[in-house]
Amino acid sequence: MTINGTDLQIAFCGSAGDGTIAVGDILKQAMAMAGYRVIAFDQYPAEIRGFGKCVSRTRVTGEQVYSMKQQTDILVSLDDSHAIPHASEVRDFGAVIYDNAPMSLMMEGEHISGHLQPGQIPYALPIREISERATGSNRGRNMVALGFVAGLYGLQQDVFHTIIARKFKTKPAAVTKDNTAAFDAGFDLGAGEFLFDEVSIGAPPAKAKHEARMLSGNSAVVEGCLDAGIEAYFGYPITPATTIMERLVTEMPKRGKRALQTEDEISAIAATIGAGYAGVRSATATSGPGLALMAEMLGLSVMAEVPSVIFVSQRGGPSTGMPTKTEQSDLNLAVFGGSGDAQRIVLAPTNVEGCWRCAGKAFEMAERYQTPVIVLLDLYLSNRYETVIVSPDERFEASSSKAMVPAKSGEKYQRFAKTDDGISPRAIPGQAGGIHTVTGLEHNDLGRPSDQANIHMDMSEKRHNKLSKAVDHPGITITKRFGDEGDVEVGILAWGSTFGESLEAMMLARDEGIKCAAMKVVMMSPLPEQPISEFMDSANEVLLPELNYEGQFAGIVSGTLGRPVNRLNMVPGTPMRVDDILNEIRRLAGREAKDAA
Amino acid sequence: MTINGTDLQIAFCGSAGDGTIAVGDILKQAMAMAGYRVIAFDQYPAEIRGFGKCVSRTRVTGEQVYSMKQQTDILVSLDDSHAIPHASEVRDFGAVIYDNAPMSLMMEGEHISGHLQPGQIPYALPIREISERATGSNRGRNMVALGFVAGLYGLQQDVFHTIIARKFKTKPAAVTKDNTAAFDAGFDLGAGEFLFDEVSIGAPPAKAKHEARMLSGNSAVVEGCLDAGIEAYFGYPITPATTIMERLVTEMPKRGKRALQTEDEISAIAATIGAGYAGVRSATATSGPGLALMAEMLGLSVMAEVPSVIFVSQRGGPSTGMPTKTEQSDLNLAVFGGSGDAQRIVLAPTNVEGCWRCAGKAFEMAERYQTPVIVLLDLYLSNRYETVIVSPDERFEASSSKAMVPAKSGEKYQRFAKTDDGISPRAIPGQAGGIHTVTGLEHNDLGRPSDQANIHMDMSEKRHNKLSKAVDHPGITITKRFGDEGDVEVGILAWGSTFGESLEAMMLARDEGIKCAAMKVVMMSPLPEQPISEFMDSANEVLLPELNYEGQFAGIVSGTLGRPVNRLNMVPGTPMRVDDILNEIRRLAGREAKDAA
Amino acid sequence: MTAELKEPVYLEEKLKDIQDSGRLDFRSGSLPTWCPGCGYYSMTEGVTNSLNELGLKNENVVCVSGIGCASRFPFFVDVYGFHTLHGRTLPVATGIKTANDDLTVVVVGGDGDGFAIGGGHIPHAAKRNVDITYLLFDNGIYGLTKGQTSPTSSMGFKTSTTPYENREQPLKPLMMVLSYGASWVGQAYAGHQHHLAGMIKKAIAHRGFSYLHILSPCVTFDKTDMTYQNMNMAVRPLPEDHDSSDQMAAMIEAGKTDAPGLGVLFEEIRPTLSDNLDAIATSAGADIKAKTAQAAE
Amino acid sequence: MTAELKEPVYLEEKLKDIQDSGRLDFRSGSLPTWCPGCGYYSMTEGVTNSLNELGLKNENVVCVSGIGCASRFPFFVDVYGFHTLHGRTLPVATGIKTANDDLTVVVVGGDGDGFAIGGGHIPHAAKRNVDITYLLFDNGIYGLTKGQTSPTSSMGFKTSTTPYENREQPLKPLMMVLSYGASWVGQAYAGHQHHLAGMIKKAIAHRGFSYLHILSPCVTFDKTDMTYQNMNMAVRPLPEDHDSSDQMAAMIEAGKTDAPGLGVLFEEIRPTLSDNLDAIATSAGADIKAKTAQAAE
Ligand SMILES: Cc1ncc(C[n+]2csc(CCOP(=O)(O)OP(=O)(O)O)c2C)c(N)n1
Ligand SMILES: Cc1ncc(C[n+]2csc(CCOP(=O)(O)OP(=O)(O)O)c2C)c(N)n1
Ligand code: SF4
Ligand code: SF4
Ligand SMILES: [Mg+2]
Ligand SMILES: [Mg+2]
Repeated sequence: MTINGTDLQIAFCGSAGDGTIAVGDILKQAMAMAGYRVIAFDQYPAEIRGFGKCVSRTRVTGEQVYSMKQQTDILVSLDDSHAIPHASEVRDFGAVIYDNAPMSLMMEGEHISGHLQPGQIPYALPIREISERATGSNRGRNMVALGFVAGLYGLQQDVFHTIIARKFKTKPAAVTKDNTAAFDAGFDLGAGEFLFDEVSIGAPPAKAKHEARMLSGNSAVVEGCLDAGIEAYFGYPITPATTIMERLVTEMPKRGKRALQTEDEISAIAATIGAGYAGVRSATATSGPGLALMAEMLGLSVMAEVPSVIFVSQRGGPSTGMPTKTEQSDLNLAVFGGSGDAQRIVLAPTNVEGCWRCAGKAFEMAERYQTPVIVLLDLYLSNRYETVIVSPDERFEASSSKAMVPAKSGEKYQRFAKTDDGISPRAIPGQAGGIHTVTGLEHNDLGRPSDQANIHMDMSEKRHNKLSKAVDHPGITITKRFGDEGDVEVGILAWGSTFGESLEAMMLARDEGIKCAAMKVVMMSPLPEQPISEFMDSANEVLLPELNYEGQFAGIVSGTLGRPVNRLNMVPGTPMRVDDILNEIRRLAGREAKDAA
Repeated sequence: MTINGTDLQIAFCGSAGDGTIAVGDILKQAMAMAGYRVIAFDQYPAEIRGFGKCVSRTRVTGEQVYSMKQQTDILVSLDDSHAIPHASEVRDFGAVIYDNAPMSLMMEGEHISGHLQPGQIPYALPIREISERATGSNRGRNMVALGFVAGLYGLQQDVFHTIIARKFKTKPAAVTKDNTAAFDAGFDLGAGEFLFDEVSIGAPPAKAKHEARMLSGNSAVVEGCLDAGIEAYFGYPITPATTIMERLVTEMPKRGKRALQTEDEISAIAATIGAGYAGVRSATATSGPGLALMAEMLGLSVMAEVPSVIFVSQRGGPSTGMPTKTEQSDLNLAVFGGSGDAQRIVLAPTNVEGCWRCAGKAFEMAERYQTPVIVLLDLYLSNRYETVIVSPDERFEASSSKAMVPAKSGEKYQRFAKTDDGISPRAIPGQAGGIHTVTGLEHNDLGRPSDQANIHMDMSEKRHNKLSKAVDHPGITITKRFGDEGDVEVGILAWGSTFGESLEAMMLARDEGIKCAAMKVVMMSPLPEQPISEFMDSANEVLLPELNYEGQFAGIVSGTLGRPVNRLNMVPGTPMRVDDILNEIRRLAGREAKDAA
Repeated sequence: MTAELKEPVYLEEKLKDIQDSGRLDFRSGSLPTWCPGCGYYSMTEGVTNSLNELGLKNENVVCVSGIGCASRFPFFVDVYGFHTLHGRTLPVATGIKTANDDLTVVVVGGDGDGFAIGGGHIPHAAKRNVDITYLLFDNGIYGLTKGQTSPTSSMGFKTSTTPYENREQPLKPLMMVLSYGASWVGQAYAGHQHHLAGMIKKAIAHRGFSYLHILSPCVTFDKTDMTYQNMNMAVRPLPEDHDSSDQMAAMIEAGKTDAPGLGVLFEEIRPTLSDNLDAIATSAGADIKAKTAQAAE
Repeated sequence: MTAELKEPVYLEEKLKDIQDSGRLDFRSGSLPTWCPGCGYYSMTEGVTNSLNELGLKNENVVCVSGIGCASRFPFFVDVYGFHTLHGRTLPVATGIKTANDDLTVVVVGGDGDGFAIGGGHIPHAAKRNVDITYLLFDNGIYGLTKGQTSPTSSMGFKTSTTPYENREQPLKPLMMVLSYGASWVGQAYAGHQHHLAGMIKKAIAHRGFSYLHILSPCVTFDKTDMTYQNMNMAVRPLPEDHDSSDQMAAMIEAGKTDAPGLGVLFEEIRPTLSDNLDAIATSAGADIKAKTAQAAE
């Protein structure tokens, strides 16, 4: 993908104890403050004990991008044994920075220096020594390395100082001092080194109109919830969704709102629905196994037409699967999980800003269409950081609930009445003149149980028809086409986090002269049939890449539209490689596939 | 549908207290004993209290049929208020039998006599009076009416005597005597009446080689379980599956087997999987809401490759829905319900014999392919009775488990090894040399947790590939084509109980000169792609009728094959009307639709 | 089967017939569908009277039911209602109460709903001291599904799922709920309607989680064990000197399931879930009082 | 990200390094992955020794775990194992026992696994008297998911999900399990390893449902509440005259959570689930003895 101006991807590798994640964090905060767009994805060890490998990757660009790059520009090793497997990711003329006198004794072959490719530029530095000199301890190694990178590439030293001070402001002053000293020592060293790299750092783009926030997908969900006025949250911890709850239980009470850890996922969704029935915006968050447990309750939310919002961050499945790996294999469960004809709204954001927007819109939609709304993230999206810029004028509707029309005296409230716009009037406990009972049984317009054929047929139609309006919901783009206009050789249909890599691959394919377009689909259910159909009409071949084995979205697209797509499926537990998509595009366009870099 | 020889459908209508169901029961038993094929479907009141309407319908034929007829030949009213709505179902020259002096005072218009169509033949009898004369009480009204039908149509009086005696053998002798007397009084009256009806009763077909059993779908499941050697059953009551458990807890202990009511559906499936892991054939049964609760556990059965068998009898949904109405709307849940790529086997029998066979085969398949197998019935199939004739030579495999190959000493047992036939060797607790741990986490060939990309990719492939072998499983027909061979105007693709009505409609369409074929699909997952594709290739238009709103099987067929089908969906809570299917066939074949009878 | 397509007959219409006949006298617009003589009938009277006497407004009361013969209760009273899923009343009620403290929430359910499928939720509703009232109708059987064994079925009882006899020791709900730390625990009997009505009122009046165990014969599916006849003989008032602030004394009484003691076994006042959530908001810096004042405007 | 594609490093290989280093001494082929100092380590020693002393064959033992830091225990011992789902150990174990009485089934799990998500199953395993041993490691926190509040977290405890402090009253597992009618109930402490090992042995030896509550500090996520330091001060042996056949005496001891009494709180012998299922088969006319004899052939 051709990015105007700056485009630099930096990876720190080490153990948790090395401060790998911390230093990556400072880098992204600083670059965001400097005005760049940042996207970053850290990988943590799966084990409880912190002896596992950490990788912190940050991509700094001049304009908004949708994914990490496949190749690394700068690799920093804080522990060679963890960095070696990543050496091959560094591009030609990319920098590899490592300690020339590592922490522990190592055998021949255990040094990263022996694993570099010709063309990669090694910077073997006395990192530990510099740290000891600057701070009296080796604990500043990570900061020395970060300073070196900043100095070498000419990044803004002052914003780093600001961010370091901010990060350690609750710690004793000496901590800030030592970290700054280590950073500066590294910076001086880097500034004096020769930069072989062809890439230059452009000035940050013109200051955006609105403040950039540095958010992970999960924290964007939290911001979306708060911005939409969430009143009640119920959740049960599960990787990779737990951090949503952890932030909400911290933030909501500050605003006088209520968040509660429940005894399991069934109670979490049940309480969410209970609160929704009582008229407040409520939500829960989980991952695939928890969503499986919620399937019965989702049906109640559908049948009783009570709003609920469910955030689901997908991880490797089936079953307990791979809790700390990413995957897109809970789509079928999200769309079809429930007994009976239990259609619901499913949104899948493609980037961090989308997480914010989908979160807020989920509350609007749940309320307006009186239905469960599932927002489907995945571990990659939940945990990756991006700079998010949203206009403060963009607000979510404070209430989108259909107003109550009190029953005439002596009459019963028609909670499930058929109306012109297909949506029944709600009533909330506490409102006089609106008394009614909702139920999981089929029921008539009053909410009274009925198993008459015509009532069940009409009500089924009502429940489905109202959802079809959601594809026109204001303020959210549910499909969007990128790339070449008109007829193309290959059209890529992509969803969720994989859209980012798809877009990147599409751009590269266009650079190679392939006529190519990509469509992101954000609303997975009900499927926006018309724009997808039109997109498919315009493409010679349609490619649908997704991180699952069965081709779940491909099945839904073909199942709904009755037409075939080319599937690209894999389940590595990591984001899809741009090269894999690119090769598939080439193949479909009749070009020769190339070896992956 | 043209049936050679006998084809008579008799409906009794009344309240539960009228003995409606009892007399229907005697009729079907007697006709089965006489050597006819019988298919029968009773409808009970939904309320606990027995004041609701009962309808007992029985179709008696010379050869195997797959559904009830849409039209009734003989309607017997034991309570006019309940019978009136069914009067229109009676065909020309069909008989309507009712009491000329009913039990309670009635208004003008409340008598069924006022609701008959020209052409229907009324038999207004002094039913109560005859009962009182024959037995001294009005409690024999149902038997008088039954006797009248038998006499009028010349049915075998002696088999009725045998069945009546059998039915009341645990009661005081006077009960049999009175019931027989009432029956005989009715019989004599009927034999003396003039039969306007054009239909004659053929002699029963040549005695079948093997004994006919009169079974409901649920009791056929039970027989299938017992015949397959079920060792452990765990269940939680839910309509319409409860009778499976009620029969198994009665029958299994007689054979020294163990059946247990658990605290909920999650424990039922968990215990089923536990018992499966411990090496015995185990099962559970539920309906849609219970299956929704089992979704997480199904994933464990998939991932840990532990066999489990789940019978699901569908009812109206979503949510609690319509517990006493039939529907086919849990297919998506059965096929897709679970997190991750959790493919499993789903079988859907189309008639009562199929319930028996699918039940037995489910155990074979679960064991052979080390997977959950869901057998999907619906209320209509669960509760309807049919004569089932199976050769006693037809046996289920006693064990189809892949044998263990003990680990060499000092080595670990490779429970999840890749093998030539794609299926790993099992080992059962208690077996020396087979020690291993199974887990819901992704794992390597030893069963040790792993989240390496290549392991997850290989294991996902293994779990899916092994299932594709199930389409060739011996002893079960997973798809079958009926009707015209070669290219046809309309091909009907049908599943579950709706296949019966589809076949009936297909036959009628052929009678009208439409080239037409129908395919029943019994294996819903993995989908038998090749035969379905070929069938679709041979049809100008493909029609897929199913009792759900969303077109769930249509979505799966299109989703898998990437091609469209014509959907016919409705959710009346009752079986699909043959006429509705027939009209759709006509429309697709370019003929004019006709009004439903 | 066109018959299924005819217009629905609403229960209201049927009710008129029956009310005119003078056979029944209920306060809501709908006809209870329980079997004649069922213990559940005592509920309608008891709840409606209590709500009335406590001076509550109809629209400020929510009745939550699960699945079982109690399911339809919300339809028989003129308050807001939520007929939820089998076993899930308490978490739904917790959600309602979390959303709006001002509502009075009454939960009704059976022994299976509560102690089989819903058994995991009771400890947590009790521990959190959610300010709701839980009326549990224990008939020792599954009524709605027509007579299977329940967690409180007695040993030796024959049902459709224990045709050879139930050999499992029944659970003791009162001991369980006491062990969970419920802040109000009482026992009543559907055969003693007047006492029951009083207990329902006390249970609703209690601020916190109140659990009322109601022994309630299923006249249709239990002809041998928990019949009115047997229960009339077995029940007794709690001893006069029973100290309802003493958890262990309550536990001892709760253990006497052969001679169930009717009355308030235990009561204590401690912060409710809402109190705690407000306290948390206050520690987080929110001005809860201001919020309440605003709401009152 | 080709790195993810490299060959797996089996734990066994790592173990060898460590065993050679002499730092650890475990009986199985795999390396426990608990944090150094975690209470869970006491389990490996206690269980393997007990199985050995009870003369059981490895292949006749099944270890069942749910999800939590206990999950991986089955991988660390040389017996059959089933690592099930969060909260579902007991029903899976019930299935295993129903299928094959001859197996010794040991269930391990945490306080969240047992009393939050799995809380509905314990009453029923206890009531049925399934002949299994349930070792519950109570650390008052969710360890595996990195430090959230659990049903036994103490009041005032700050965790990632109660950042302002936990205000819910903790559950009292021992009282609960006693109220369920468990036939063997004991308490031990991971800091008293020798006593714990003896208790594990007794629990396994008991015929019926045995519940052993093990107080087990989480050294990583709890630095303030259930620490070794605090627990060392709090625990005490049960009084010498404690009568373990007296359920109410046990209940009183179980209530003293500030000073947890270590030892056997309660034990009784009554028919197990399998005994009952056999009795049912016998009433149904099956010849169970013949079946057993046949199996023995
Ligand atoms: C998930 C689920 N499982 C099972 C059922 C079927 N079901 C409905 S009510 C009931 C038991 C009712 O027993 P109880 O709670 O004791 O209430 P009762 O009718 O005896 O008052 C069952 C098993 C259901 N509706 N949903
Ligand atoms: C259905 C489901 N929900 C949530 C989780 C996430 N989860 C795994 S372990 C755990 C809690 C562990 O706490 P505890 O049982 O106390 O065990 P500990 O780790 O403290 O020993 C949770 C919430 C899960 N794996 N599955
Ligand atoms: S079945 Fe039993 S509990 Fe249910 S309404 Fe009838 S008598 Fe009452
Ligand atoms: S997180 Fe806590 S419970 Fe888990 S292994 Fe570490 S110390 Fe033990
Ligand atoms: Mg009950
Ligand atoms: Mg814990």
